[in-house]
Amino acid sequence: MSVLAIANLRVNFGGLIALDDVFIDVAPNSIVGLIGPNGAGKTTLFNCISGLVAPTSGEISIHGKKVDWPKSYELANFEISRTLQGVGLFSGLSVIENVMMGADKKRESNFLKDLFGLSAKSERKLRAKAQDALAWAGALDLADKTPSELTYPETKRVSIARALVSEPKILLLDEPAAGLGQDDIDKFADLLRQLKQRCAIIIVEHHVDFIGAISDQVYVLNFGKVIASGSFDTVKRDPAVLAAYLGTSNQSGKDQLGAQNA
Amino acid sequence: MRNRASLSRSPRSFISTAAVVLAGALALSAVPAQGASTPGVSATEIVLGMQLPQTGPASPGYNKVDDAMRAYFDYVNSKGGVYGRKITLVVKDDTYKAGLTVSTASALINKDKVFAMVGSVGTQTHISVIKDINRRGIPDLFVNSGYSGFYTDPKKYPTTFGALGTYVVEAKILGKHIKENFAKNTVGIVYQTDDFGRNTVEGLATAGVTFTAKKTAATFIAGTQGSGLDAQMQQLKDNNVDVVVVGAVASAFAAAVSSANKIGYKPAQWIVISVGADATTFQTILGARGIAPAVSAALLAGTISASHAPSPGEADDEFVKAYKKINDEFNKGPDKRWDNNVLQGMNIGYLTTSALLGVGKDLTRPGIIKYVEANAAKLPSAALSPLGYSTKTHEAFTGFWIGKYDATTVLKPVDATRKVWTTDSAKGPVTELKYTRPAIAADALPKVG
Amino acid sequence: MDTFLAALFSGSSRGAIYALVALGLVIVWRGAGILNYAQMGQAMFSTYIASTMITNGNSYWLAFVVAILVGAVMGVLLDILVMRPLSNKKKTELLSSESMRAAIPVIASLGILGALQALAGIIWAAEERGFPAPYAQEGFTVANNVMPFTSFDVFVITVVLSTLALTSLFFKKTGVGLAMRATALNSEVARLSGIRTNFTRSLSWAFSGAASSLAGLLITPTSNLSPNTLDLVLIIGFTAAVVGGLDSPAGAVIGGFLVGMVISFVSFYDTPEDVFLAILAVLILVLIIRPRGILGAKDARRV
Amino acid sequence: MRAVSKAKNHSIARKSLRRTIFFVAAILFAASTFDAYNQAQLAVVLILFIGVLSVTLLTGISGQLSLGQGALMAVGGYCMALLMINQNYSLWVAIPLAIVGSALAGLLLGIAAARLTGPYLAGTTLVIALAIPTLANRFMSVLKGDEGLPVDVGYPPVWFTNLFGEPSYEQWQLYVALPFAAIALFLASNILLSRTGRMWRAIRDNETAAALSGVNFSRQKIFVFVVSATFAGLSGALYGLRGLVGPSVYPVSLSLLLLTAAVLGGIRSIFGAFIGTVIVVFLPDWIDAVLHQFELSEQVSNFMPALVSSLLLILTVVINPAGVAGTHLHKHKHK
Amino acid sequence: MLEVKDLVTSFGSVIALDGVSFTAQESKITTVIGANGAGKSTLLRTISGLEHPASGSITWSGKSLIGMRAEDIVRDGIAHVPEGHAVISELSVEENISMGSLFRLRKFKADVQAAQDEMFELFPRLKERRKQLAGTLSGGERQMLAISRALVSRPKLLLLDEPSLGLAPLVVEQIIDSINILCRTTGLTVLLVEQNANTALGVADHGVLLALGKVVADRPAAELKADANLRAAYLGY
Repeated sequence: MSVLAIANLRVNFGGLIALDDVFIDVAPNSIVGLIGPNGAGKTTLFNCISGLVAPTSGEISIHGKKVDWPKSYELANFEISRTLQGVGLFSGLSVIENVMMGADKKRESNFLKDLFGLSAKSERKLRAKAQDALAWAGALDLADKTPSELTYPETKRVSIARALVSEPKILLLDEPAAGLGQDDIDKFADLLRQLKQRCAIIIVEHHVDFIGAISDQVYVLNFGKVIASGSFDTVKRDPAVLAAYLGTSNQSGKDQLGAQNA
Repeated sequence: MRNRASLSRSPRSFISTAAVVLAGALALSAVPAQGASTPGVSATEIVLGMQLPQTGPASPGYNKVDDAMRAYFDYVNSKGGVYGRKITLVVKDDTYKAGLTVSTASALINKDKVFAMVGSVGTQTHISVIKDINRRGIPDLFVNSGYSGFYTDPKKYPTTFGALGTYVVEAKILGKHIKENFAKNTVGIVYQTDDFGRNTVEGLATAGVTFTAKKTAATFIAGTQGSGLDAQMQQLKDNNVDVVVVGAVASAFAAAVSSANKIGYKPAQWIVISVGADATTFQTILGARGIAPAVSAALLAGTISASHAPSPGEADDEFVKAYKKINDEFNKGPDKRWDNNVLQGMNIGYLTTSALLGVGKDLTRPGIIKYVEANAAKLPSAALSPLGYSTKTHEAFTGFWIGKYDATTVLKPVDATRKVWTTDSAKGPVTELKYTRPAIAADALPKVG
Repeated sequence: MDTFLAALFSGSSRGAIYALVALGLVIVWRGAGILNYAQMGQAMFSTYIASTMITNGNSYWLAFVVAILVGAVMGVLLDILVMRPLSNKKKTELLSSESMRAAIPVIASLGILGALQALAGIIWAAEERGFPAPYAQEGFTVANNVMPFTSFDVFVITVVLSTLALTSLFFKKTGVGLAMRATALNSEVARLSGIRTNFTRSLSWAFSGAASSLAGLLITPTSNLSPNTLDLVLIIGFTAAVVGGLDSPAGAVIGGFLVGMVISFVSFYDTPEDVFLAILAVLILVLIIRPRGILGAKDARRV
Repeated sequence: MRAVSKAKNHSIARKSLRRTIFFVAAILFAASTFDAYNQAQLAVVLILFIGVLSVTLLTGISGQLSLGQGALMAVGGYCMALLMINQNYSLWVAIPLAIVGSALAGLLLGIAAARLTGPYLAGTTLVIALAIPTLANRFMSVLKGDEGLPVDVGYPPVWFTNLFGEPSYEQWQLYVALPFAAIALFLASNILLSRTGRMWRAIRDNETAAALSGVNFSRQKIFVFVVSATFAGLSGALYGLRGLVGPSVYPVSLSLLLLTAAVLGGIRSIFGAFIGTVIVVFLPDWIDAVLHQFELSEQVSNFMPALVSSLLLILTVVINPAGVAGTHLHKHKHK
Repeated sequence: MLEVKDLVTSFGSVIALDGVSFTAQESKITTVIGANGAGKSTLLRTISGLEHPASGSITWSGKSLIGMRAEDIVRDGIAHVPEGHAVISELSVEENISMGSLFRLRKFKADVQAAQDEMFELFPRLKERRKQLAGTLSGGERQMLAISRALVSRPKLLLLDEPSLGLAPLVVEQIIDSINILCRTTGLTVLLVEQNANTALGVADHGVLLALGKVVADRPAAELKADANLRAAYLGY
């Protein structure tokens, strides 16, 4: 049984077809990589899953159940968590508050409690959870800083802590490695392998090597279509993929493939 | 790290601390009862307060009243003041926003420690403070509002006295005139949607006037009307109205005449409530629109209005002559051109001085209230009727005469000799008033007491 | 029938002026992404200058030209002294949130409006005054009926329509106009094309200042001049701009005439008192049915 | 895996209470040193402070710019006045009911506003601020048109005079306003210190990210309007209690005054809201005190406060948009 | 010659360019390649004045560009075609093209007209659509339009950012060919940023490999193309 399955997904922007007959299937505790050239539709696919873009047609099943496409604020209910490209931290919230925003899955406080200042207990719980997540992401010492005071790798860590703090079953990571140094990328790969024990992960990433190193399954998108899927090793030999990446027509793509293998 | 001690304190100790602080502060802040001396009065000075819209959309015209009053007081002071005391007038601008009036009143009462309020302008704004002023026993003299609600129940507002005839009285008197002279005509009205406009409509209705068309001049007073009075005039024209009554301020009257002019609408008769019939304002506004004084005078000519005082244009009236002279010499305001507003300001200055002289050297707040209420007859002024103050009412002038503007923008009586009519703010009949105004002294100072 | 024609005439001459005001708002909105609430404050100020010139014996037309120039100069000053420093401000934590960055220029323009009104009060007192019309305000006779449509109204409509036509020609046919449009649509591409966007942006401000000053000159002859009298005109202009589409100059013109008609018909057939409520109703209706206005661009919200 | 939580056990209510008590004590102390006029002005500060808090919550915290808070104040004022005059309710009953009324108005406004952003929202609320007061004339028989509905704080009850002595009218105004201002401060502080405030700030900073954190931001934005309207309604009711509830009490300029105060003081902070209110209320007096030394015409001195506060507003926005209180205060550090 | 030395550009705490140095020879195509997020676009944006560097120097024909505004840099003969077919979709094809030559219009009226005609010659498809709004064009046509807009300013140096982005391979080929011809025939200097390394290295004379804001290789294009290790390490395939 897959935790997340999408079939026949189609998205139109005006006249433009952004996604066409896209499918994806995510097994529990696996890492699925989405790759493809710029503009291939990877982020649009993420946006569909997370309710930021309304699909024109298509089905989605979450945890084996066919459901309506979730609204973005319902994601947490489906135990799905997502990071945003370009981080998307709340600039006016401290780091720990940012993480706390992601933590409050169960809504332990309500407005009335908050109004009368009676939500200290749930706040404490949230804070503890957020601290755990920060500690786990190695960012506990940043707790009281504001996002503007962080370095780029630090903001990445915070955004991952924010995504993880709700203990999701499905984690969507949008270009998590962009802008990270090789050291950080290696550390991050380790982190993801650990994380795999707890949830399924879908990653959009340009860094093909990185995807190759960690993914159980890879989907390659180009011009809004899935042009290949399977393990990284099989996918990377696919002529259509090479053509997409090397930017030549199919015939010359084959030539270059040969040249590369030689 | 925070102070642990403060963190571990129990809530109860907080509340008790708060209570102690509260009680202590209250004890500290209790102000001693008012002293024996009368506020605003010293051996050398009497401080009076006034609030009015000096700026903002509602200010035009009215903002000349205070300058005229001050000019008269300065004249009195130049003659040695009242029993050696100089009169100081403190003026606050409330921009015609009632929320602000409460603050300016508080400033006058508490900061400037005025002895009395004199000549305050505005109905809505005065409503917001009248109760407080009365509760404090502060004399609230010669209020520039024709709203009868302020004056007809002295038990409710014992310290408040008016300086105008009420809108209802004036409307009833004009209404009688309309009934008698324009019975065969179609009458329409354009009025302001506030107490002034509505009281006017009410008064005219009491007098038995029926309207073919009743049009509001919208919130003209707020200075926010978009297109003059085009729509209203068109509708009056469509209804073949040939007698147009205007119950609105002077700028609205000017706008109505321009709008009517524009559509070639020439009603047989314009009838304008005194507030709106100020010739100077009328001509100034039209003048700035490029209409020559001669033309605007012609537009005004024939308009019927009422007045409790002589027209500012009556150059040989002795009060007008005296006031005009003082105005020329003492008025330091930005616009001291002689008009209804200046005349009214001068007259309030004169009346105030009369009252202060009448009470005598021993000036107290209850004293002046009692004096004014009981001695209305001893307080003559430029007005052509006596003050109507009594224990039953604090309405000022219940007498109006009806006039028609001539070609030189002077309001001339419609009758061969000036007839003054009187009535009350309720349903009473309109009767003729016989009153001979006492002459003004050579030095233009009231001779009372 | 008379009333209907009267309302139609009144609505068209008023609508022309509102169209001008809306156009001024739209040009700055497109050029600088700012809704300038101070616009009619600038117009009020320049109309006062014209009024003072006329009272001092200068010709109406000289005052007319000077007021429009003053309006343009004030627009430029506003841009250089307040709005440009604001947009060049470093993104502090406060300014990093989108909503705050949008709010700050609005607040600044309200401050400018307040300052201009206070200044006008200090210089010219609060006294309400009239403002002359260059042509007679006496209606034409149509079928033995005098209509509320005067030579001055003809002047207003002619001036406004020719201004709108010239503006449209200027934007369509001239290089500077193209540069201004390019700056408004995509300032980065404009800069990369060698267009001095600071200059073109200031030019938008000048344009809008001149247009609103013209509106001020045309509207005050029928509604007197005081520091506050033009406030309502701005609100109506805003409604017109939103009705037409905030980013569409052509929409502003349509919106202006439409709102002018609504106001006129409400005044003639109901009562002028309901004008505010009618404006509110129109605004809310448009925002619900067509949030981007009649000619506004589609909401291209991307994530 | 679990890191040991180092958070101090401290109650949000207690922290807010501490702020509130400090606030009340400071006000009472200030009042004790003030003359009657300044006590009355201080009462105005307390009343408008609540209104400014509504701007702080709406604009500073949740990022929605409204220029029509004065209209919501009017709703609160009219509800209260109608209940006091027609139903003879005491103000202690009428005010809470008035708050409910303004909350309903806030709900309607919020539903309309939820679709709007930036200049659209600002402009629409401005039109509302202008249009709502004209209802007073539209429904003349109930709302009494321009004359309005006169109400006031009345006299202190016997137990109060027995306990604390007879207060002056100004003091009584102050004592009526103080508990409400204290409650408003307490509640606003609670909101800001807990999840709700954090959620609103998150919406302000990044709607998408907030939605991904499970926040239904369009519903929350409406809700902020409701909460903000209750604050505005309370402020409007108390403002009306100074003597009159009428259109001229809640003009458009009142809405702009609230915004000015919030920006001058610091749009994101409760402390800033208070400082800003103090500035706008006392500024005319301060300017008066300074100008007194010069021989200026009425014309100049009348317009000076408006000129100075407008210039202050522009300068604040251009130089230091965070206002007097700055930005550091809304970083709720928990040590 | 374009000379970039120790260039550092950062956005807040994010350092995008970390001491970049290289030179681009006149009348040659130099390509800057690297993975996403390596800083390629930032490099071009810093050269064209859209971003301001924290430190370092950029000189073009001996003149320093530091501190100059983008609109003035264009006037010195440097044209930038940013990422993502940067045209103004609400303007017509003609308007988009003429926009690029507005600043030359007063002095070189005849030349401007000639330059515009040349563009229509270079990309005949644009000529067919000259009255159409740019927004109605296909991706490839838009890219052509963006390049035309840059070329009508008669640049000496063309900064080209990912012209292949989102385009079909055949179109990419066509565009790259045009650039190549232009460079060879008119002596235009080209700085080409590409994610699509093979295509770029195929036409370029010289290649600069960027990773994490640093230059990791600066060699003749052919050499770079042959280095499989380098490619595997930095480009991921």
